[in-house]
Amino acid sequence: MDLSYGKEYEEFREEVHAFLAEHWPPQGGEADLPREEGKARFRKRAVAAGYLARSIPRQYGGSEQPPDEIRASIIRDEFSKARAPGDVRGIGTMMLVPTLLEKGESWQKDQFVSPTVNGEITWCQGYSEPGSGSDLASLKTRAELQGDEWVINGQKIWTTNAINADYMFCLARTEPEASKHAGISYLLVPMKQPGVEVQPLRQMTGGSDFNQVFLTDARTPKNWIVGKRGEGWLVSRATLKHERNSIGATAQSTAVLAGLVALAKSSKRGGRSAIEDPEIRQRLAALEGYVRAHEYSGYRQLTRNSRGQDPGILQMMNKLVSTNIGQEAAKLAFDLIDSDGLLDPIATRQMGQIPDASRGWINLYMYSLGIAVAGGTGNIQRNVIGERGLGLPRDAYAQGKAAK
Amino acid sequence: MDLSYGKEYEEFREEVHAFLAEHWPPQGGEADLPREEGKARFRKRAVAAGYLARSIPRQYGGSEQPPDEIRASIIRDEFSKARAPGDVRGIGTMMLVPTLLEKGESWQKDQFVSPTVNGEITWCQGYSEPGSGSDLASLKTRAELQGDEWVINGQKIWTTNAINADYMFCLARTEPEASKHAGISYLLVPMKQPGVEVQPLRQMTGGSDFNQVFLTDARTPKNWIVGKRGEGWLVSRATLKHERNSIGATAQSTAVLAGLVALAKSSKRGGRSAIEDPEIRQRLAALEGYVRAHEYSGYRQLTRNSRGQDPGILQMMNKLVSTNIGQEAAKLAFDLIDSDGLLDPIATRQMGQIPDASRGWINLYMYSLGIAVAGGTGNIQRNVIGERGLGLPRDAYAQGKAAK
Amino acid sequence: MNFDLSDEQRLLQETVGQFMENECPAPVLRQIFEGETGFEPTLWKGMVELGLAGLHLPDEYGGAGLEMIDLALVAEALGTAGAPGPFLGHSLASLAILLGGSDEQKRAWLPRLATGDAIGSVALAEVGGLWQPEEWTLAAGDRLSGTKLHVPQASLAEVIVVGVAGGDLVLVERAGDGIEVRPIDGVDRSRRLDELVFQGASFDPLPHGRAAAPRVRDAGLVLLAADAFAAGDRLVQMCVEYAKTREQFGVTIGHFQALKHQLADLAVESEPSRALYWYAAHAFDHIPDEAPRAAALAKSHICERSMQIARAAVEAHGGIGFTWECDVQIWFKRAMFDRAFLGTPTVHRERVAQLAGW
Amino acid sequence: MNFDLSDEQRLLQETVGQFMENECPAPVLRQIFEGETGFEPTLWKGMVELGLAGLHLPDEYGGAGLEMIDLALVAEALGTAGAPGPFLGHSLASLAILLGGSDEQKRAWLPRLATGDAIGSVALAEVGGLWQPEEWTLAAGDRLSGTKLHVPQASLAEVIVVGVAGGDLVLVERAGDGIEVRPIDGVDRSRRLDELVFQGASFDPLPHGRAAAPRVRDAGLVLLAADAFAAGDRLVQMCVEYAKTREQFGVTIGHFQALKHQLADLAVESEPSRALYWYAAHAFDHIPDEAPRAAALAKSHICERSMQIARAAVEAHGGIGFTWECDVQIWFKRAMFDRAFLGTPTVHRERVAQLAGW
Repeated sequence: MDLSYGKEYEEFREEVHAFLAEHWPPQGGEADLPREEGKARFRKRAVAAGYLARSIPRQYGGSEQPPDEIRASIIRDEFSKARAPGDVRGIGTMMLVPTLLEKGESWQKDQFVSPTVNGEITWCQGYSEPGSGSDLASLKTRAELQGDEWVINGQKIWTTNAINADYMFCLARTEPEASKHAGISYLLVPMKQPGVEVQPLRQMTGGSDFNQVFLTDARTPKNWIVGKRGEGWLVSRATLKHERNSIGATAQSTAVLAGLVALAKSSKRGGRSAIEDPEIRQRLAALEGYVRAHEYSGYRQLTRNSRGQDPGILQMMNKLVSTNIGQEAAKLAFDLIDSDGLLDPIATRQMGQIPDASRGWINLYMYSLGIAVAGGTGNIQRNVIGERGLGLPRDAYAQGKAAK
Repeated sequence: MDLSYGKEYEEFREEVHAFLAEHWPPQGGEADLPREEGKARFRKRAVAAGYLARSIPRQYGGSEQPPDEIRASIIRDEFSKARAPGDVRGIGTMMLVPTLLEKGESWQKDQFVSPTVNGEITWCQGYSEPGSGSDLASLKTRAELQGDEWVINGQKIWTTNAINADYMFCLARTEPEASKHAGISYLLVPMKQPGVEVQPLRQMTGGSDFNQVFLTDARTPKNWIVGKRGEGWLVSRATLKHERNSIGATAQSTAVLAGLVALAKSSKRGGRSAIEDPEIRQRLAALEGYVRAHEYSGYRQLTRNSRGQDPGILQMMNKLVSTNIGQEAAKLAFDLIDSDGLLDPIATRQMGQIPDASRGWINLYMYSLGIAVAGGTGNIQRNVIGERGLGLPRDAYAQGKAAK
Repeated sequence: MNFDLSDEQRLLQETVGQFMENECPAPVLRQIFEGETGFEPTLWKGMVELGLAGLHLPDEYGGAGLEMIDLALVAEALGTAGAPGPFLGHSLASLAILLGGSDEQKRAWLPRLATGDAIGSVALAEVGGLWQPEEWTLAAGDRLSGTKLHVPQASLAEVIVVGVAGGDLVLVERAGDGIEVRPIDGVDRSRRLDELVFQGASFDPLPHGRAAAPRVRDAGLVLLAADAFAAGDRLVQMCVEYAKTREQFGVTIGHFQALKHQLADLAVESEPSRALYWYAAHAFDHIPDEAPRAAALAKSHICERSMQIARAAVEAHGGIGFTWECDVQIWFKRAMFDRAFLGTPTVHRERVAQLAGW
Repeated sequence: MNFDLSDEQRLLQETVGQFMENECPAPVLRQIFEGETGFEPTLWKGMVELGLAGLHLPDEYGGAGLEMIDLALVAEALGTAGAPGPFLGHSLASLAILLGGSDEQKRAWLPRLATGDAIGSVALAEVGGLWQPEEWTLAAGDRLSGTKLHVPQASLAEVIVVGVAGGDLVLVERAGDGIEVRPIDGVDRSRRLDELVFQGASFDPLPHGRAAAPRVRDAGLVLLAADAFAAGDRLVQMCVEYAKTREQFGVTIGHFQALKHQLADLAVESEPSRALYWYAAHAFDHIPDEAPRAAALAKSHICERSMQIARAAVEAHGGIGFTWECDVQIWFKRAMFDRAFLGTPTVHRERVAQLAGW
């Protein structure tokens, strides 16, 4: 075991550091370029240097680097320290691009990958529907082939970024006669068209981080389908897998713990500082046990992934562990803010941002529930762990037995 | 609302008190009678006075009183204060007698009720089997009619009092072709015969409060069956209902709380008395919330039952609430005894007896789990509450769908 | 031994429940919840006509002369409906004047409060979560100067009972000089809160205020416990209804054992605690020795349970439970109000311990 | 960055696991568990031949010169097997002499301990749950008089390291005068405990005992955490196996979603904490600043989790899980031992807070 990054990686860190020192913020003449232009040029250089778009083939504007999670994390560290523009975040790069690279036709990769990676076009995801959250099989949105266009009707929900997105990758039922998963296809749909109406969805916090998307005779070309007709469910699995990992990141948990300790130090309980209260101390230490176990398990996964080994059941647990920690932290914070629990939460909080005041903690108190929903509810996670992880038999319902 | 018993009942209490003053302990010449003889005579008088065997018809040696839970509880109070012999406890009076009175033939009532009520014969229960705990449908013990005798083969488990019992009331499969519940009958079986072997079952505490009973060509007369052939499952339901209530009693919970407070006062934590530790105070007060809610809900049920009204869902919760409280109490005690958690538990503890030393609390710590098992596991309780109480649909498995 | 509701008490709860169902169904409640003031005069008028404004006041002052248990039962019925408006502050204000006021003060205010002609409220909290009489620091010299927080619907109130240093109570008229009302951005939009800033405001002491203050606090704890119970109970019902209608994998999700057991556990957290607030309310009038501790126990236990149920209810509704449109949020936020108002469960569990001499 | 086991470390764990499977399968373990002494000489001899008695001792003393992580990995492998015997006390005793002893003492004892020629143990606890060096009160004048509790398998030990007032350590030979060994009726019959009563016993001070004591304590916390992890992990596996074989309503109970989710939650309580003891063991040798807190965190967290898993495991096995015959009880009781030995989770959570300067 060696928790230092090791000589090779320390050198790499210096290399990245030097690159940033030279190129960000833009130097000389470029310093006066419009911000976006400066960013774009920097990105090109960073890609050329192999720091960005590492998993993307060169032909699609990537730097096509061998997978190395440690280098990736070093790059993230250094870029964020230097406030340099990193890989374009968002569901497009996180979920669509990997899917296209795995299952897309070459013209689709040509047309969509590079502009998505460079942030020239943005995407939203159309999986969930009011009638079906976890249960894609009960998907209702229909797509009919009319001439050489798909005509799509239905409703999507929990769609983040739908307002700004240029395109949506979504699941629609294209084979009405086929039952359950078999009838679903994976379509790419332009958002800026009359048939697409976006309606913000308000959370209990008062903010609107999600949307509903109403599709009324929305249209998309016949060949904007990823994978074959009826294979949409399979195509989407890969993507879902990505989502699980990304949400399971442990950084959030450690940050929340630090925020809680600060809150406990600044809060009063029974006339003294809350951090001196034995019950609070016990609860903080108990929470830290979960947080460190989660953090160090992240090291384990990082190590195995960086060697191309399967981290096993641990990886299936990330989401649930993060959710559990988030909920415990939220409850503890809620107790610490005491009477401020009467106040309205701030409406929206940047994902991952740690609250610095009572109303921010109340937002977290509510969001710690919302998060449990975002990537599939806890019960779905438990099914995955129980069935794939522990090898327990699948539930009869999921097999459709009870339905028969 | 009126939490006092009211004039009528206070008078009744005095009446009972006076009766006891006169008759227990045995006076005058009777004082010299052998203890059992004295007890027997006292019981006869108490029954005649309408204090014992209240729910039993006169013809079967009971006092046939109108149901009145309040009078019943007053009688229990006064009798235990006076250390007078009360109603014979045990599974025979608690479960068999009600069943016989409801479903038995008159000759069966004549033969069994009175001696059971008077404690002349004792019973054990043969429901659970190694292969089937909560799931009576998968019962394996078979009973075959040979001439005018049932010949019984199989194995029973969790049988309390099997060693002393004269008879066992048990469930056995008499209609092999009939499926599930349909094939089961309710039989009365003499324990003192070659075909019946009793083997004590040791708990993790080291004690043996349960037994296994091996039935090898055990025999019982053809007409020692309660209800019709194949109706055994129905017959047994009534009895199970009784068990639920009896275990759900709230007295145990309040007693445990008192014991915990005493333990906290006598225990040390962080150099001071544990009762001064804010975390312990919080946990004790939180536990008391559950305990009092349980206790006062008992008053609600008492009131409704005493008026012949249905207490509804509350009654289905008694068992689960008691179990939850028992487990929370056990955990708190376990934390309070600190390093004494290294010690072996006392092997057996009289049911309901509150521990007065560390090794007693460890026994409770283990038993609080055993109890969850005794009257059907928590999950069965949850099914009852969810389905009968909240009106949620029955589980497909229980309906045997998945099995098909 | 009778620990159940009388027919009159059942009728009272049904009447209030029926009234709210007719006058304040979900859509109406939402309008008020999302509206400017959180107050709907005609609705309040109707509640007053039902006698809810003076339920616990003696007949001589135009009240119904009922007990705390009756007031608590009404609080539950209103809580089930998510009733908006000044009921809580109003009830505590009139109780404070009844218990602490001079004959003159009673004659002056109680009849008008009983008829809803005037609305009352209470100003108890101070900065730092100080709610208990022994914690109050606002000095009452010949004038009042200082701040009180979390005053229920102060902007509507004509008379406000204010807790002052020494655990005493005084009356102020909101319209008086040197009193500023600043709205607080509270989470429960069905029960709005204001901050009161006194700058040399005149006041009228309650002669028996010191004795009345803890009683008013205990009454508040009972009413909050009743409301919190209602919130939890209502949320469990919403979850059960949802589980019976929402389908997944071709069956209603109520078929799934995991969810079924979660809902059973929620019901077990909720139903038994009904008896806890009943007992506390009953003790308030009939078992004085136990009343303060019973009130603290009911408030801390039930508010903790209801908050826990509220969180589970969001999850049991899937994504929808997290939205503004879903009614779960209304009772979730009422549970938040009940939990924090007059002190969090932690505070009152510690009081439970102290009052037991632990 | 490498936070995974080396091939050598995997081999080490597998070798120990395989050895225990062969030499101490369930039936054998039961015999020892239910037997008089809880000790099986040939089994211990085998463990010694594997080098487990001196794994962490330098070669010069006949040890393998490995690190705390390796010792902890062995502790996990032994815990998985429910290994009976003196491993814990023996390892801590030799570590104490290594860290606190004079060259002479090391030369005198370490080779014999490494070869298992002598068995060692540690006497740390005092009445009232006093385990920490700063809590020890046993006075070490020119003679020892007083009592030490919960000494692992003292009856087998030739040399015992005793914690004395001032957080210091001394050596005593069990056979010496003025030392009485009284067996304690402990819950974990695979690791028996004794009480040591000193009446004017002679002792041999460890010159660097004061510095060694906290290190020995931290090492103990790591080894207990590793053993507790193994208990939880083993119990989860037992529950899963049971759920795959036991049938109800015509299907294996693993089909029932409620149980499936309970088992998933148990796995989530168990598996991530493996990294917590790895880190604490790694820190013991490589991150001295973090070592004490990491050890306290691992011990408190993992022992709490494993106890919770143990309780759930009894329920997941239905009635059978409560019986003496079911193996659940063996690891249930080992979890109890790990939790209480060297101080309960509560104690070490408080230390975690103190060491963070909270």
